[in-house]
Amino acid sequence: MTDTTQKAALSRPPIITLSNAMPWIVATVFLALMPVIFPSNSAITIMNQMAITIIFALAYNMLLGQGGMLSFGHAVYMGVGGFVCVHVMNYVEDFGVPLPLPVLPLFGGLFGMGLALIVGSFSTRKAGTVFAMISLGVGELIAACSVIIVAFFGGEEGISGDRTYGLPVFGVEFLQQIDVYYLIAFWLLLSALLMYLFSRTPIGRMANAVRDNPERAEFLGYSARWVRFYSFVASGFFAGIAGGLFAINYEIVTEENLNLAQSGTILLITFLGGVGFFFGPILGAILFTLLQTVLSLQTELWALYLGALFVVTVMFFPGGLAGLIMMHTMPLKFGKLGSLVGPYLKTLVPGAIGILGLAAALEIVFHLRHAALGDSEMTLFWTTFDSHSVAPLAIAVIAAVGGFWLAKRAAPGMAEAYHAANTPRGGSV
Amino acid sequence: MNSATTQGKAALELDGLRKSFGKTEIIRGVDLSIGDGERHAIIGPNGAGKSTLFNLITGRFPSTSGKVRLNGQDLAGLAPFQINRMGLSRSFQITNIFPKMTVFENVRCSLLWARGYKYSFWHMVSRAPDLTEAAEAILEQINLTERRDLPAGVLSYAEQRALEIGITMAGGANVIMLDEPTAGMSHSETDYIVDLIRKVTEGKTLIMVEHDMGVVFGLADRISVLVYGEIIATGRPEEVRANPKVQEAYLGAALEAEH
Amino acid sequence: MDLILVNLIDGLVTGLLLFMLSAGLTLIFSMMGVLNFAHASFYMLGAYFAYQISLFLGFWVGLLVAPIIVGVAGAGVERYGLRRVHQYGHVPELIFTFGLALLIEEVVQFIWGKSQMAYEIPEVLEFTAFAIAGNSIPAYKIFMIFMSVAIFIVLLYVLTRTRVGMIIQAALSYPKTVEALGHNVPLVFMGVFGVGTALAGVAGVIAGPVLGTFPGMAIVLGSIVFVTIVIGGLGSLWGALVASLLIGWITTFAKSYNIEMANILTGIGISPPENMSESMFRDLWTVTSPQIADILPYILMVLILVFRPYGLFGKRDA
Amino acid sequence: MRNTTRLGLSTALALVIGASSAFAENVKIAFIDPLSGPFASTGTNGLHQYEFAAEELVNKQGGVLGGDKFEIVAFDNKISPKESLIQLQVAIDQGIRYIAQGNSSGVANALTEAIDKHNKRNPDDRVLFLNYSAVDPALTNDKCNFWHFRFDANADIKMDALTDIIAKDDGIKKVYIIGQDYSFGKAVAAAAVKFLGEKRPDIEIVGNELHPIGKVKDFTPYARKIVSSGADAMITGNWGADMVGLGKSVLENGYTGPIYTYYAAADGITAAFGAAGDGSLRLVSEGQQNPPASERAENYVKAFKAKYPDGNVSQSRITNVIEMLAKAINEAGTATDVVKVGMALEGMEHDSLWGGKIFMRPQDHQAIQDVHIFAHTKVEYDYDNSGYGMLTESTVEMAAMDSPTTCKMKRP
Repeated sequence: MTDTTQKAALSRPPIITLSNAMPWIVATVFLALMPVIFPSNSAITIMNQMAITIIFALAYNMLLGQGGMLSFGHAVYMGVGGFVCVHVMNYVEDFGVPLPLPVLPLFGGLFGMGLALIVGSFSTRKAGTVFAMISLGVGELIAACSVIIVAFFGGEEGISGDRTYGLPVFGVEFLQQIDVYYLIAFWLLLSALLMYLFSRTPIGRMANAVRDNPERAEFLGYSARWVRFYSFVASGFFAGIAGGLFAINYEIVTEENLNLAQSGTILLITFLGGVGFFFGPILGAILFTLLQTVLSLQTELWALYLGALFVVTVMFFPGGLAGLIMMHTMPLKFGKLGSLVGPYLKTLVPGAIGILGLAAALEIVFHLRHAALGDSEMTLFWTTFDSHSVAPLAIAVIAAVGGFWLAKRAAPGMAEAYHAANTPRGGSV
Repeated sequence: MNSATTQGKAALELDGLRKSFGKTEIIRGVDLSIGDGERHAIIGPNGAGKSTLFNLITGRFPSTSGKVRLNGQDLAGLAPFQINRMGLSRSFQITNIFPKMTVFENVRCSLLWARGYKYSFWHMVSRAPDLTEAAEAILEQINLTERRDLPAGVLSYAEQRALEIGITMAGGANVIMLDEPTAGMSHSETDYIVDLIRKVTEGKTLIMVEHDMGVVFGLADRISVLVYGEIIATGRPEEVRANPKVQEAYLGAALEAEH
Repeated sequence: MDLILVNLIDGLVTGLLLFMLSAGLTLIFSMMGVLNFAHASFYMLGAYFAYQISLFLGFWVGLLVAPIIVGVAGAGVERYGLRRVHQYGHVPELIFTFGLALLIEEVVQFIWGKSQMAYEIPEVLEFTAFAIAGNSIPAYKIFMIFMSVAIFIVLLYVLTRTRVGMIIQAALSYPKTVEALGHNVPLVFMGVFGVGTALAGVAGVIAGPVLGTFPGMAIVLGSIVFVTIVIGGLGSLWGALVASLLIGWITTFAKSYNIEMANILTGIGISPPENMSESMFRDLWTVTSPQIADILPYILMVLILVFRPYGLFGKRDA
Repeated sequence: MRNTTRLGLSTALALVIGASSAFAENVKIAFIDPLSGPFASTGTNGLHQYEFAAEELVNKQGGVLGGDKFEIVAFDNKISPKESLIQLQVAIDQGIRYIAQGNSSGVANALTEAIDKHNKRNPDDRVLFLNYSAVDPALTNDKCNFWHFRFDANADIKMDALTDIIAKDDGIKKVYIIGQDYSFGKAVAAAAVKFLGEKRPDIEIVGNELHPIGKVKDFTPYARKIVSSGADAMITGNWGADMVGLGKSVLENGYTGPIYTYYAAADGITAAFGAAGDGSLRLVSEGQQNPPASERAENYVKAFKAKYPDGNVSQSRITNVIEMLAKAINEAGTATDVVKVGMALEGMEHDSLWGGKIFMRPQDHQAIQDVHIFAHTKVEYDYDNSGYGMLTESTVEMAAMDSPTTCKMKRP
């Protein structure tokens, strides 16, 4: 043990090793192949949205997860980045400046960073509630300004531009969604890599230290305030990049990019995905975008489900989706993952039935109350039935109650199995 | 070694230091000079203001009046991180580490500033051999190499205290302040920590607050006795032991405690 | 001059209403150290419950019963939600209440739908109490003032003159000690949370008929309540009162008098740009005080946090 | 475990959405409007009106092109421009050629630009934009394009009609204008000042102000100003909770004159005003219901109320959208070549179900129609089941027929 570590310490480790480059290679291949698997324009539109959200969520997690700063107004940095990019787009179009589109997000990043520089200079003095409240106040102020300062924000209509302004870049004119997809994918990889590397730098490590114990960090020579400030500025930069990509993708930026709802959404996304791990926000962004665009086509109650999911996550899985996955690294290491399948199925299948039953009951009640008179037919889980008869509701309620009861009964067994799986073979902790 | 006295260059000087919380004066004019390379212990009954004195020196609390000088420089109005950068490092009475980070990272973080990485965002910590090497060396010194990759929060109490001492001295500060390093430890653990302290503070100035008289008399070159915010005696261990005022203060406190 | 008096009364009503919300919130904060993001949602629940009850039993029964239901619901949230999240730390707690606010809004929409409810002022109070220079002051406003002042007095009495109040105040500063003395501190916490949310419920019951009972009512008021207690100083009841009244009057007066930015700017010696419609700052020049009335509290809060992080009356950092 | 399966499922769903493209015979109309969030009741009610109109006026009459049925496909845009653009893309991928949207001019602006760009960049699957409610004048002026058709009277036309009525009332000497601080509120104020200045220069505008949109908790201070200004009439473009808050507040604080509005009806607003608004509230809009224009219109409203007891026929122009589109498709002989359909819509004259004629002006694609001033009072065909509804007080026929437009229509 000591031997190998010391050997490693003596020589400078190679810049890229296969093991640490692997996730990035996989990600690159994955991003390149996605449009081949899902070639429809709408799928690409959704993926573009997802990729932009991922960048923003990662930037947000630089604050929340890595720096321990809870912001209720981070959308403004993305929004301002977006507005700047649209203005640059229009300026370039009007004055014919030879500025290739792919570098445009850089402007968003720089202005996002500039704003973060100003706000951060006073907001990062304290962490915790003071920071959260200042972020809320500044967020509300800038969002409110967006309808007052029409010259820059364009009122509630926002500012729109045309991304196809300039000369083609290597023959690409960015007419089609697919061209934009690859542009966004490039920036996604680049920003994610940079943000990952940032977390490995001295300042990135100290951000974690300040999050865990600001006082101790001060006694190690670091000013907690400046550590927070630098993280905040970096986060503003990447949020601005996301804003720039948003501007390119949608060619319009509006007040909704700045407002409190948007700031709240990114908090929700990041937390759902998991703040404790670098890849958490990525999962959160993917899951949320799918829920928002796909689930909302299936049910009007999607926001209710989302709210419930969020509250349940905070209460029972504070590590989010990523935390849930990483809880299984130890069993995997011990080769005991297989032993969990049985107990999991015993608990989670009834649990899933319970959840679906509950959702079905809600949907039936909702249909009963809001559907047109005489329109008593509804379709749920590929079954069509009469929402006004008692039987379906009864089945749903029974499924819900029964499912939860069974799940609750099996839960101790699952906990036990999980505990056992976390104990190395033939030994105890 | 016991010959070290105030004659040499002073590492830390306190000059008429006072601190009040509201109307209560906790520190009532402390004058003290601690020489370079000296091992100095501050003892005193409960509530004498030992920890407050520590907090005043390290900039955790502002003092009401008086001066603190580190290697001749005034520390008035400086923040903890600035004082640290001038070469003073401390541990805490209550274990104060980064519980969610690994043992190795705890040590590495404490090296960063001293090694000149400051607020760098262009270095990769994992690609800095000097950092890794130094951190490994410290882990070796505090006997935590085996625990390298565990989250610091899961270590045993004694191990956490050892880690804290490792963090405190990792930055290479030459004035080290330890606040009750053996509090709440068993005999064997205490012996282990005392050995550790002796080993890692070799050639540095050490100031510590301690209750365990065995530890104090075994380690310290000189001892100061703080009672009700005043130093009533300073000197070599045997001098202090013989001092009637000290005897009285300790006996008095013991009697009070019985009531 | 008469209008000033009328505005003072209107601002007082707004301020006192705000105070009923911020009093509960600041009490909860000082006890548990967490800002309850969902506080305004309990205000909304109060209005909806009272509306539902008033359909069958009339306004007065609603005024009595709805806050109790809200308080019980609040206590339940503390017992089964917050207490669980508490172990993870303050940030997850804040996030939990944030999620709860979203969830409550969705649940309200599920049950009552998305339109505004026809929740009305009781008929006995539907008359003009008096008029000042043609401006009528409805009797209901007087009732609102009376209610909030009464609640403040009761609250002050309970906190400073009763044994329960003593325990609460002690539990604020020394929870461990109070627990050691044999008091059930978790129960005290639950009780305070329940009472705090019930206060928000009362505010909802009496504000619902005038400010509208609709799913957006929580959001409209939500963040301004935070702003109030942050300005007043977290944990300070008097601070909450002063800040509430301050905000009530500032917004009322800013809306009542068209102060134009152009006048201020020329007043301090800046001349208007030559070509207004082309100027970068044209929007700044045309701003009037009613336009920005409702964002003035945010400006105030940011300034206060920058220069006095513990608020007007706060003793400690937020 | 559970989460990964769900993720896989959703991805599969996304694929399905993308793949199920254009082999349906139905003529699909994408309805992109808020179906969740604060404006969901307006959106849902609009959707019901579309579904009902398509069923009653087209499908039951034998469909278009000799049997093809109209099908309304709903997309929830959560009143967000960004979401609207995503849903637009999903709709286009499903082979939908007709996009209907109405709530929020901000969304309409985003959509019309996106559709213009899309049609330029993708000549193979062009779409038409049937705007049934967004009234920002710019949409048929500076921002007009061939693909956009507006079936509602725009804000200027409505104000033109409204000021015609005010101008005739000699009792009105002082007018107070108040609105939400955003483009529509500003457009209403600017139009009111312009038209009043032209038609009745003697009228004094005693107040002209904007308040933050959706943020005002208590309108009392505004009400005080209005009352003490001594205004005989007030004009507002407010909608939603801002309309109810402002209206109730001025009435409570002693204002007695008429309140001229754009959107003080249905979606809970009529019920919220109830008796209090009787005698004060006035609304400028198209499509009268009280008294009904014809027996056919009466039956249509009755049938709608029978099917949707909580609904309102509050956007009567939706029937015009459906009938005119059906006519244009039949005339063009195709439902897929939207250029031909668009050409057929241009200049079309149509007898509205609600009486009067509709003329789709070719210069700017603005429908010219009768505009009415309604009074909020007890009526036979009420809104929100409150007993109160809109009674026609006066009518401006083919309002603003010759009004100028800055639109330079570019046809493909």
